[in-house]
Amino acid sequence: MGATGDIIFSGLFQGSLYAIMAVGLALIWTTIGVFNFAHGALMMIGAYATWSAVDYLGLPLPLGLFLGVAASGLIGWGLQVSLIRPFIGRDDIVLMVVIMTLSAASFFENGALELWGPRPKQLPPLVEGTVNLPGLIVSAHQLAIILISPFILAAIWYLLHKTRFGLQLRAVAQNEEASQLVGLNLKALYGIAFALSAGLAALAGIFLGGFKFMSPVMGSDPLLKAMVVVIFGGVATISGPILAAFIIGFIEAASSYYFGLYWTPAILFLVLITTLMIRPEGLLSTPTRRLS
Amino acid sequence: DTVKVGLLVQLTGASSADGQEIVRGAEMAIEDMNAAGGVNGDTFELVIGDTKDGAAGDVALAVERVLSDSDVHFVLAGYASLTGFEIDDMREADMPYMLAGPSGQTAGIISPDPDAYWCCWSLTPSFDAYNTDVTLLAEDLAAEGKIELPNKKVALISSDNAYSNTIHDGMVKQFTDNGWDITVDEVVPFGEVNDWRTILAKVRQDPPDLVINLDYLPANSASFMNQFMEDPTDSLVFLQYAPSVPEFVELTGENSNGVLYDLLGGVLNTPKNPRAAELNDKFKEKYGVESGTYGIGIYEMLNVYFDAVDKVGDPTDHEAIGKAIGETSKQVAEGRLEFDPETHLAKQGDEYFPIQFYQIQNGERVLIRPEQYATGEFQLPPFMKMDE
Amino acid sequence: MALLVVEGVSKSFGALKAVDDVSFTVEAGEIFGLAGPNGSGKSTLFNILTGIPFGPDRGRISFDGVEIHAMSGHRIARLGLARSFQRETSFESLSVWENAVLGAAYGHGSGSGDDTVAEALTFVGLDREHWGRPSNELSVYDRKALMLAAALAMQPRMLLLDEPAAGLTKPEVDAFILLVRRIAERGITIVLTEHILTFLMSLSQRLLVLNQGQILTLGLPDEVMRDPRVVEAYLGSRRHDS
Amino acid sequence: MTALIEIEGVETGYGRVKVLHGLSVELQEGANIGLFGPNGHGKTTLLRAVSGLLRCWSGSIRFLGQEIANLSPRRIVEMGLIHVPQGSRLFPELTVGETLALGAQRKEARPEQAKNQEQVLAIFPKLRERWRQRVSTLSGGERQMLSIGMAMMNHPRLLLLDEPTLGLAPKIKEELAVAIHKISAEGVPLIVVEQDVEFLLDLTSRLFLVSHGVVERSIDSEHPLGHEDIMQMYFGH
Amino acid sequence: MTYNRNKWSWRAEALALAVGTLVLAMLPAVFGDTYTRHMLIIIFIYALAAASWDVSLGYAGIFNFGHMALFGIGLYGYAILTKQLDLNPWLAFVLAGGLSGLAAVLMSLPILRLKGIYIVLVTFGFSQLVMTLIVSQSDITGGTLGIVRIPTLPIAGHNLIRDGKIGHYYMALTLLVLGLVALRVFVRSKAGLSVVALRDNEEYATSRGISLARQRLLTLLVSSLVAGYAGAFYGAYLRTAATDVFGLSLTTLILSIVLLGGIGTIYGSVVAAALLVVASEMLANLGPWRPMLIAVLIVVVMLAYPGGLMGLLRAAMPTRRQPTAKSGRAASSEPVET
Ligand SMILES: Nc1ncnc2c1ncn2[C@@H]1O[C@H](COP(=O)(O)OP(=O)(O)OP(=O)(O)O)[C@@H](O)[C@H]1O
Ligand SMILES: Nc1ncnc2c1ncn2[C@@H]1O[C@H](COP(=O)(O)OP(=O)(O)OP(=O)(O)O)[C@@H](O)[C@H]1O
Ligand SMILES: [Mg+2]
Ligand SMILES: [Mg+2]
Repeated sequence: MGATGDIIFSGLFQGSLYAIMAVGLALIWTTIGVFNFAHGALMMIGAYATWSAVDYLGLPLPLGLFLGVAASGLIGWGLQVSLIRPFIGRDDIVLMVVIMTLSAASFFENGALELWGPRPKQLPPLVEGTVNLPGLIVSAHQLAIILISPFILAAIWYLLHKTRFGLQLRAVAQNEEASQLVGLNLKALYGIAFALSAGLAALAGIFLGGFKFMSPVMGSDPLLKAMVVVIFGGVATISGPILAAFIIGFIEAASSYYFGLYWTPAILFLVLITTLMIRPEGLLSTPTRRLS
Repeated sequence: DTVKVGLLVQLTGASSADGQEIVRGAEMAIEDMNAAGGVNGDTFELVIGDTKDGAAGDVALAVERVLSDSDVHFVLAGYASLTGFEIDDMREADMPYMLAGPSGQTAGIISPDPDAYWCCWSLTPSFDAYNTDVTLLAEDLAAEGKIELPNKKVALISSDNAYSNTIHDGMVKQFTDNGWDITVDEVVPFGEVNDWRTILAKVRQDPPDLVINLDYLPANSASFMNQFMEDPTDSLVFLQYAPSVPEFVELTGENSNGVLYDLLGGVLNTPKNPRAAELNDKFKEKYGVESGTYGIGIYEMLNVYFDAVDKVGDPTDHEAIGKAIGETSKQVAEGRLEFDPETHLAKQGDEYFPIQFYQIQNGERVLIRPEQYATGEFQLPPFMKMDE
Repeated sequence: MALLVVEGVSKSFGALKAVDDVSFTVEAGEIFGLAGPNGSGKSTLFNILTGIPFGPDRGRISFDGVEIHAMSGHRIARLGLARSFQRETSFESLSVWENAVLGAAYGHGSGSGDDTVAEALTFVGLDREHWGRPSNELSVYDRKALMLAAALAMQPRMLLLDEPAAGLTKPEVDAFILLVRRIAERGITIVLTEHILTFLMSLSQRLLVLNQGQILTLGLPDEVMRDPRVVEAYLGSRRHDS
Repeated sequence: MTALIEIEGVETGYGRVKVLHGLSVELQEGANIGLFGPNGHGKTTLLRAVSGLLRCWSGSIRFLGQEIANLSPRRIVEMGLIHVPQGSRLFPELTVGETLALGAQRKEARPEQAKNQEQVLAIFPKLRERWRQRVSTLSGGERQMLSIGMAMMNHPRLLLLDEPTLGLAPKIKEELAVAIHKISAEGVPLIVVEQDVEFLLDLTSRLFLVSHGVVERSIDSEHPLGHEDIMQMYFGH
Repeated sequence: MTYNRNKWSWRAEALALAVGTLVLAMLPAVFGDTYTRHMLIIIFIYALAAASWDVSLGYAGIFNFGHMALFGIGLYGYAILTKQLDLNPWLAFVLAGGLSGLAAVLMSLPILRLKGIYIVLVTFGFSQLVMTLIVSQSDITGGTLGIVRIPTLPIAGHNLIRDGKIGHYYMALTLLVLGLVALRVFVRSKAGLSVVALRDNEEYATSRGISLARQRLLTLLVSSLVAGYAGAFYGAYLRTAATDVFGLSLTTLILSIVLLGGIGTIYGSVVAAALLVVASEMLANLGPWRPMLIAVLIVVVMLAYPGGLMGLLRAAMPTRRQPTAKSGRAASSEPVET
């Protein structure tokens, strides 16, 4: 047993974390068709806002968590209105949004540096202590994340694919004019998509902040990871990135055990590139070609 | 007159916590000196050269900016660039420069022609002791009967950066020479490590006598310790540098009890070296937080410079100032400061800058080596047990 | 020998057989019409013939004696098989001139000079004052004309036109008929589809009708249009002989 | 009989270029009208202004007695005025089924969703076959059917159709004409823009020739026009 | 013939470029201090790195996130060839650019079939692999220690060290002008048009006989050569090579320059590099406020002029019409209150 248990647990844990980080990013990609480079900064804001509530104001963690998610969601909404909306419908929106959100990320990270200072901080874990699993002792916080994540992911999937609201969300950015003509509320839909995505980012940030140090740049590495997950998973659906998150989590866990963490990024990218060579349109997307 | 002093420092990005401390240390030194009337009537002013993220282009820009001010007569830095290339810029500009960057790079640049580098001096001593002394400490403790080394196995984890790499290579040699068995030899990529579990699984598979993690990033180090404590092995744990960062204990709580770390060129905070406590208190009083290595280090660098100005008389005589710095012999917060004429590094050794071993005991950092400065005794970590 | 020989080509999307075992030949110099209900596989057939964006699943295609069914799209184009797309298409960020110049630069007559381009543009009625305009500012008719000019600049042997007249007004349709005729007179073989019957009927010398991916019938246009199966599947009960 | 929609002196355009120069049209309850004319003379522009996609610079548009010029498209849709745009790409990544479901967006359309869907599929059985296919892979004609079907899902009180027969095969065109007749017979009036004048004459009671951004002429369908007349109109200027 | 979209004839452009070069060549007379000259040299290098990226990203629409690795390969190529192999610096310089081109060919092989966003993953992975390789081969590359004291590019009879940076200034200027000319010639050529055509509509371009794979390869090759030479010069000038060129912050900076300058303009990169470097230096002592203000600056410019700084310049010169980059159909509808 021993190592196998560790690899599985680590794969599950990293997969859950990546999935939560990536799903928010994927939500924006599948709806508006852009990458939000401020996603990592929103993670950071969520974590810091919660820290302020918990450590500074002395509120209980659940309340702090709610406030953090809400704060981040609000900022996400604002980001959408001010920086994304003006470019919707343009051909070059993808690149425009890259620069707008990169700038926003820089603004938030340095704003946080100014506001909260550079000293590392930490959030309390969701659950204190450790849990004895058969053959394995794990932290309760990590276990909690593994157990909570499926519910969050399932809820998002349900929302997007089984509700009318999700249908509207998926439709709205594909053709803005047609959306208007069917009577959709563009402002609200874009706003909600962004707020939801930012809220998920905040949640990921709070999960992270519970087991490692927080700093104003804590979101930049996870952002890259999340982007890799989203692209690899295929950009058409939300279930692609979720699957990809767990695949990548397990590849990392296994390869860091068998080949060492040092070679893990290289192995990961080799696997991803090979997969893309075989399936050029991502893991889960339909392989047929069509005229654009 | 007002003499300007240039400070190369990262104000934004991942290292900005150090940056803030460095700026504070420099400000404190200059305020103190100016309040005392300056040196021979000269007062001092700080010019900050923000090296942003520390990328070469940004460092070069900051260097040029600082050098372009003709009133700047001295430049200092905690660490400016990854490679230390700015030392050559300083040499070409005939600018006295003190730094506390990684010693290998500094010595590598200076030692081929030390005399040509009269400008540049490093407060960081040679890191050689980092390579060897952990092994020696463990064997020493065993000899004293404070721990047992039943299998002489060590698990060595390093991070892929210049600092950790050098120490890693040195340690591998030392442990092998002394007949140790290296059961785990892992290098992690430099940057955030999300989960140490699989690496710890390897450690746990064959519990060693000693676990070493050279990843100096406090966030990584702390989560390593927390995850280690989920299911600790009966091993001595040594972590490089990170436990010296003020927040480390606060953030790992009880999990850090028993952890060992060492410092070279760190503040030697012991009753035998009262200056350290004095500066520590002063810093804490002024800024409300403790200083790590860099705040006080920068403070002392500036004082070395002030002494040199005092000795030379003319702050614009750069060569004389540079040489005067090189002749420093003085008790500072880190120990006794003298420079090695071959490498321009601070001399290392028990009578100069000693290698200091600390153990965290009940949330306090206790200096356990060298004996003559020790503030306490080594204690068996709570997660270890002695047989019998 | 026929210029284009199609033998038993098929293309499926999942369970749907969009083109199902289709064989026919097109002679050099003829205008060959393709008709069929919506979704009967006409555009798919064009796609297969030109390799853009995919070739056939099965079957053989030879163009001027060269087997092309496994060739990549740009190579087929360079052999002299040019196509247009169902919706008017242009390189929107390029000018009219640049749109056409690309055909000359990379097409069949690869390397042919600016004269060819100027001639092609004038031929379709885009005169000099249009050449510097961004192509996305053109009217629908002019855009369709530009698509033709760019194809002509390639100096193709054969032109595949997918619903070239859709969206045009009556007089424009008539003008377009003349234009296509004049192209055919230059010795370029033409294969076209169109739902505007005036257009289809007045141009096609032979007509192939597809239904659900299969050939329903092939023959002279007037005969084909009287075929009850064609009326049933394609024309509907009322008369469309206007 | 009251006017369902009155368009009066509408001026609008793109950027600084004016396209409509004070265009007026009205549609009586229970009647259909058709617009035709040369390409690029403002028919599509008019429909866009009516459905709120384009700002009116001046003039008024009253629908069901209420001023709707410069209301948001969403509010105009909610009132039941549904616009089927010319050659729409629709929603490339949605399936046919999803697109129709999305079409039932108005409050009044929701309860009727199942019924309307049956009606749409009866007119365009092809859509049922392509139910799970993504819109981007539909043939040109199938997309056009879906576009109209989607509008019908929204339970319209007035339909604006911009070149509905574009790319449709003759038989479908005919079936569409029958279907549209049925729709309007059930009380949904139409404004149709079309190049195929026979098709228009078949559907509508009044035709308007739009040219240079104004209504140049109106034709009563009781006096059908011959091919010659129409050609003359196009070339008249 | 000049029926191109920007009505900017060869002759007019050459003239403008010559005038621009002349102005830049005279700057050292105005700015005697080494700080300003250094700033200008850095601006030129960044501008080249960005302008070459503009070719693959802006014109060809290839989401190439490995561009700075190509720059880094030029840098490390030069460093290793001069330091480890003791090659003549000029020879090493020439070879270093070639190495970058070679790397671009390697990188482009897996992406020839890929579309849009998937290219990000492969190119980003490529840059990570290059970095891992450089770090792991520390005997040759210095690993994480980097390489210092790289030889400069010597000019016979001229001492580059204490010349007030005048030698390096003119070298950088020459490189900038040559690089810009090369890039402009490429994008204005028929090959350049075909690349834009592929971006606009891949299928239509294929139907006109244009090969996606070949043109992609060509684009990346041209773009990487210029980037590689910029990187090699960066090494020769700063005399240090470190892995930070593969880091996110330099990539972000250069990407900001490309976009702020206006994609698909080439020259925009020069203007944007100048603006960003100068602004960043002017705000240098503000700590975190510096990046915050820069972010605000970028956002404001892009919101007001989505065409970037070149868009702004063009707006200032009303006679010149919209240019190269996808102009978008933004003007097509004026959204009413929704
Ligand atoms: N990529 C694809 N995936 C799935 N189905 C497809 C794809 N491309 C086309 N089809 C289907 O194949 C059938 C044939 O399509 P095609 O475009 O060839 O029709 P067509 O004869 O050109 O029709 P139209 O006259 O309406 O343009 C259609 O039912 C269409 O939905
Ligand atoms: N998005 C736009 N931007 C600028 N001008 C436009 C735009 N759309 C249309 N125009 C111009 O407005 C005028 C009227 O166009 P409109 O589309 O209303 O014509 P139409 O009568 O519907 O023609 P068609 O029969 O081709 O559909 C044309 O000259 C056209 O060039
Ligand atoms: Mg078709
Ligand atoms: Mg129209």
